[in-house]
Amino acid sequence: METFTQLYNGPYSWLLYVTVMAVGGAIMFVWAAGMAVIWTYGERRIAAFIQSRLGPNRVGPWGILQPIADGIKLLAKEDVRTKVAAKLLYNMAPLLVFIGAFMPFAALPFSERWVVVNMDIGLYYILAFEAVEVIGILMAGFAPGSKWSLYGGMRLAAQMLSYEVPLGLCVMVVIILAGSLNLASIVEWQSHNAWGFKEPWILGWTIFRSPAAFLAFIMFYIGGLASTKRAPFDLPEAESELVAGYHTEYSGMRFAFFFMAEYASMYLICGLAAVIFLGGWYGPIPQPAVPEGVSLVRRWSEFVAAAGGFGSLGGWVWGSLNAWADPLNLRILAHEAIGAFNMVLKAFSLYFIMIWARWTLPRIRIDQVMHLCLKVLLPFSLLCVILALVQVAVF
Amino acid sequence: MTPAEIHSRLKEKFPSAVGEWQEPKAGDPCILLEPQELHEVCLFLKSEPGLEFDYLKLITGVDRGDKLSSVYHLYSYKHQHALVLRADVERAEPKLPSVADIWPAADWLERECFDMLGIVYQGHPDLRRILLPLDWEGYPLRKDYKQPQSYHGIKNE
Amino acid sequence: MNSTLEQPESLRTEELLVNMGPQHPSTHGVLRLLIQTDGELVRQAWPHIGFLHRCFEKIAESVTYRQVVPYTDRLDYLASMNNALAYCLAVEKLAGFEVPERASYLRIIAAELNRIASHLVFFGCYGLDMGAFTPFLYGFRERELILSILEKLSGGRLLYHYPRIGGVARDIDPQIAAEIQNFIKEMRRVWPEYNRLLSENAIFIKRTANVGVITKEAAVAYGLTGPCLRGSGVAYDLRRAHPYSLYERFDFEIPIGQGLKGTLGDCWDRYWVRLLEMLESLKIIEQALAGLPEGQITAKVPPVIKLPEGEVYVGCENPRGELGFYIISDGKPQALRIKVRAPSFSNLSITNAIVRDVLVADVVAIIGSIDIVLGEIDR
Amino acid sequence: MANKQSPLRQYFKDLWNGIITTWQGMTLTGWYLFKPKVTMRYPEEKPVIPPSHRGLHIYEENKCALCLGCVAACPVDCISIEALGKGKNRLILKFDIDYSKCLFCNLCCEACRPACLHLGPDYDLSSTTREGCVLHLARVKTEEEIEAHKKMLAAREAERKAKAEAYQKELEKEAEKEKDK
Repeated sequence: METFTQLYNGPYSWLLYVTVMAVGGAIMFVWAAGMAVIWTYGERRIAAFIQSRLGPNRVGPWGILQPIADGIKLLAKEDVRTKVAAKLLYNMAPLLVFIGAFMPFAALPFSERWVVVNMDIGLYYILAFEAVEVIGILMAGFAPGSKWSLYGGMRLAAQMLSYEVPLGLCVMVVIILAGSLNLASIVEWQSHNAWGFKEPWILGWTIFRSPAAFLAFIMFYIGGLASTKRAPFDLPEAESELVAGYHTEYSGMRFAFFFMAEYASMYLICGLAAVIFLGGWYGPIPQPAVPEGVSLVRRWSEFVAAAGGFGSLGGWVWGSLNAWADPLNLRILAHEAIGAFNMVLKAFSLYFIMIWARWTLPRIRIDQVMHLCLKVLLPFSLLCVILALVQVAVF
Repeated sequence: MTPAEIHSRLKEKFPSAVGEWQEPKAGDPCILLEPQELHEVCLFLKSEPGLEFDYLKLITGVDRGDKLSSVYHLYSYKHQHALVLRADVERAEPKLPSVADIWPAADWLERECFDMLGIVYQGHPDLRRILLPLDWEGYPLRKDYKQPQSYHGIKNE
Repeated sequence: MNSTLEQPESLRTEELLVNMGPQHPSTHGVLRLLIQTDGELVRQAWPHIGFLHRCFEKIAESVTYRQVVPYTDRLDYLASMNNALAYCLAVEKLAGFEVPERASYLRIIAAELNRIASHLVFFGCYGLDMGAFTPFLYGFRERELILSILEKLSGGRLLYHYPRIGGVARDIDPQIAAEIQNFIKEMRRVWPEYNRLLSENAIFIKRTANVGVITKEAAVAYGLTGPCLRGSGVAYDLRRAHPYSLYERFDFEIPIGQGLKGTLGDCWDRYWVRLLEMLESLKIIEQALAGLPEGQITAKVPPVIKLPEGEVYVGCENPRGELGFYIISDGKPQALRIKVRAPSFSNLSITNAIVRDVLVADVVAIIGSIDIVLGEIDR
Repeated sequence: MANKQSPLRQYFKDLWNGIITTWQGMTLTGWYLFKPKVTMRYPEEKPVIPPSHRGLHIYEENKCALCLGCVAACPVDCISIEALGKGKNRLILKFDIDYSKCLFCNLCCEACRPACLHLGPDYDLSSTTREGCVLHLARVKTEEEIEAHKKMLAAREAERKAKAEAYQKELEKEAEKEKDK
């Protein structure tokens, strides 16, 4: 286990640490916000194609600039606030929701080395921050003083909190099987020794390792749909019942925050499912092998140190150039890039299915949502946990 | 049963309330009723075996100049026959017994007649305006109705 | 619970009065529903109507009989053909005009096409009410075919003004007939897809079956007609019970609710009756096209229509139920009174009786299944 | 119906139904994902307007007999006509249709005996002002034209009057002659 502080023990270690963290954070922020940009366009296009129409095709070639136009529109929109709104809560709610959706990205990896913080309790951290969103949305439901918002908020609180339980139990199955809360080690576990193979390719994925995990994956996905408020569980913002649910009274950028948060947390659920059930960056495209325990940043810093250290410009430039020319570095880069591609491919496939389902299925009623959670998902996920325990104990 | 047969049967039962049979020159025949006994007649029509008018199609208020009339279109699913009743009331005091307790369908239909012509159906559970705003003045479908010049500051033209 | 625990005074629960509409996504226009809710439970709902009142009946007293026809198009704007047909039949009955057979056949073709179009809108909107967006677009995709056929036939896409007093406005040509045949084929192909997508969907059934049950007795008592009545199991269709405009010549069935997925008279039954009716309408159109007689398309009608003194009521089976026109004439070129029996008006009046102790989502399901058009409720 | 089965069986049946019908729906929408689309890119591709379409009016001024049949037939009084003279000697100064009122019902065109008014294929009707909704279908006449027409009318009127007077005089003369006799 390595952290960035151990990377370089020179006088500039803190600088390196801060820089790397800031760059990583910025990349993840852009990625999280980019989800809304990519997938509003994607969703509208997919929805249109499903519905035998063309979808956005005006702004830019094939309409790909549509999300940017939407963003500008939202920025330019008047910020309307109801008279009776509780100001502090009203203003805070979108931010809190966005924070709740964005923070977990810190622990969500692209690939083995491309992760902002590789936490030992990554899984726990992600699930915990998912729950922060609930508070924000409850505030959003309560603050504007609109009855429809209140309904949306209350529905969401009931729905998200109850679905946390089966969601957690499904994750528990993976934890039991893999024996770790660390996302990297869960993927590591998936890439070795399954069904008698040393390199099992996709057979090593959690869902293929145990029937319990397969079932848990499906239930995790359904629970994920519910906790990201996606159809058929989009009751908190059911437009035909509650107008727009908890964000009825929000406009402009405040609404955009909710919007981005929704799309970001969808990626979160899909990404998490991809990591813990579908092998993360491992497979289907095989990665070139690299030795254990090497790190791009460390190797780069070694190259810089060899070329004159961080104190001199020559060290920076020559070191970086030498690092680029090094075959092992390129190999690691390819390894990471292919891993990231695998990861994003899986997450986006799951994302696509979410959208596909949304444009197919009718909405479930609130009591049926609870029925599904408490009477279907909960017992079955408990069953999965027991099965997983038996599997671990016996085999 | 034809309307004429129904009329004779009604006449037998309610000699004072039911008007004389008139063969129409064109269109549908219509049975004239005394407004006071309208409720009893309707109850009879609904419950009497052989008649059983269970479906109230329509209640129409008509301004005939000197009198306002309320016209009832009835139908029986069982016997597949229809009937038109008409009760005329004085313009000055347009009061009629409500039939909303016999046919729940009459609830809204009577409210509409009240709204448009000002016929008051006594015994109606909730006689309010239905199409127009509650504070509207006058009854628009009366022939002597004058269009207001403005409504809450919204000018006409 | 411990009875000694006192509730603090500041803590209290109350029932919420919520305005659903007039601007609400699922009130199909400008219906305002005042709902009294206890949490997610709706205790009662009071419909408030009149936001779209256009004084049709007052206007009809001041224009000539011929000029009323375009106004009738605007009553139930999803089924203009059927409205105008009902009105023309009423005038013709009182005046004693003989409509040529060809005109009657053309009217039936147009009216049945319009019925399918109207039911397609219902299908789509009901899917939308239930949260499924795609059926809406699929329904409108097929409706578009009908609209383009009717546009070729009558010149309008929504408000046709096609049936006229004494006949119809335009004759059909072979190209339109071929297009109608194509449409029938296409409709028969996509109809099972609708079921695959929505009717048989488990979520949809869960949402609609056993919800908003209207018993036979209640349906009759509140004067419900059309699919709402047939959904409750009463096999009453004016086209069969009192055939008008040569409907007696056609062979078709009257689908009624059977409680297939839940209770008799629930939302799913009403929905299913409408879907089956589309197939029956296709049958009628096929037969009408096959047996279309030659001849005139309009009767000899004087330039100024004066009806004899008297009154007439003619009811027609509209997509939404019995649309009746009650015309009282005093011999002048204008009517003394034209009263519309709007099917949606009576159908909606049952709302308060069936929306009791249901969930908010069910209110949407129930209102949607009644399939109201505010244009004819408010007139 | 549902009561006949045991709750457990019903539970699993519901579950199974849910999975199967969801699968059915998803395959259908998935299939349509790759099918050709039905909508068109409107301003680039325009729909074919059938000849029967009832759009904006087409008015043939030279054919108009000024019979005012259209005005009488219109249910909403959206046509307003102003003209100098009558019959053959008319000069139509104004033929306005208020499209904020027009129903596109075709009654005016049917009432038009010389068949000079039609509903054409133009469907682009938008306007941002009330005034913009009123279309002036008659050719705009110049001042001179109006003056000339007025003069012409006056001349004709004078001619007619002169003729009438002459006729009257003749009548009187004849009457006098008869008296004389």
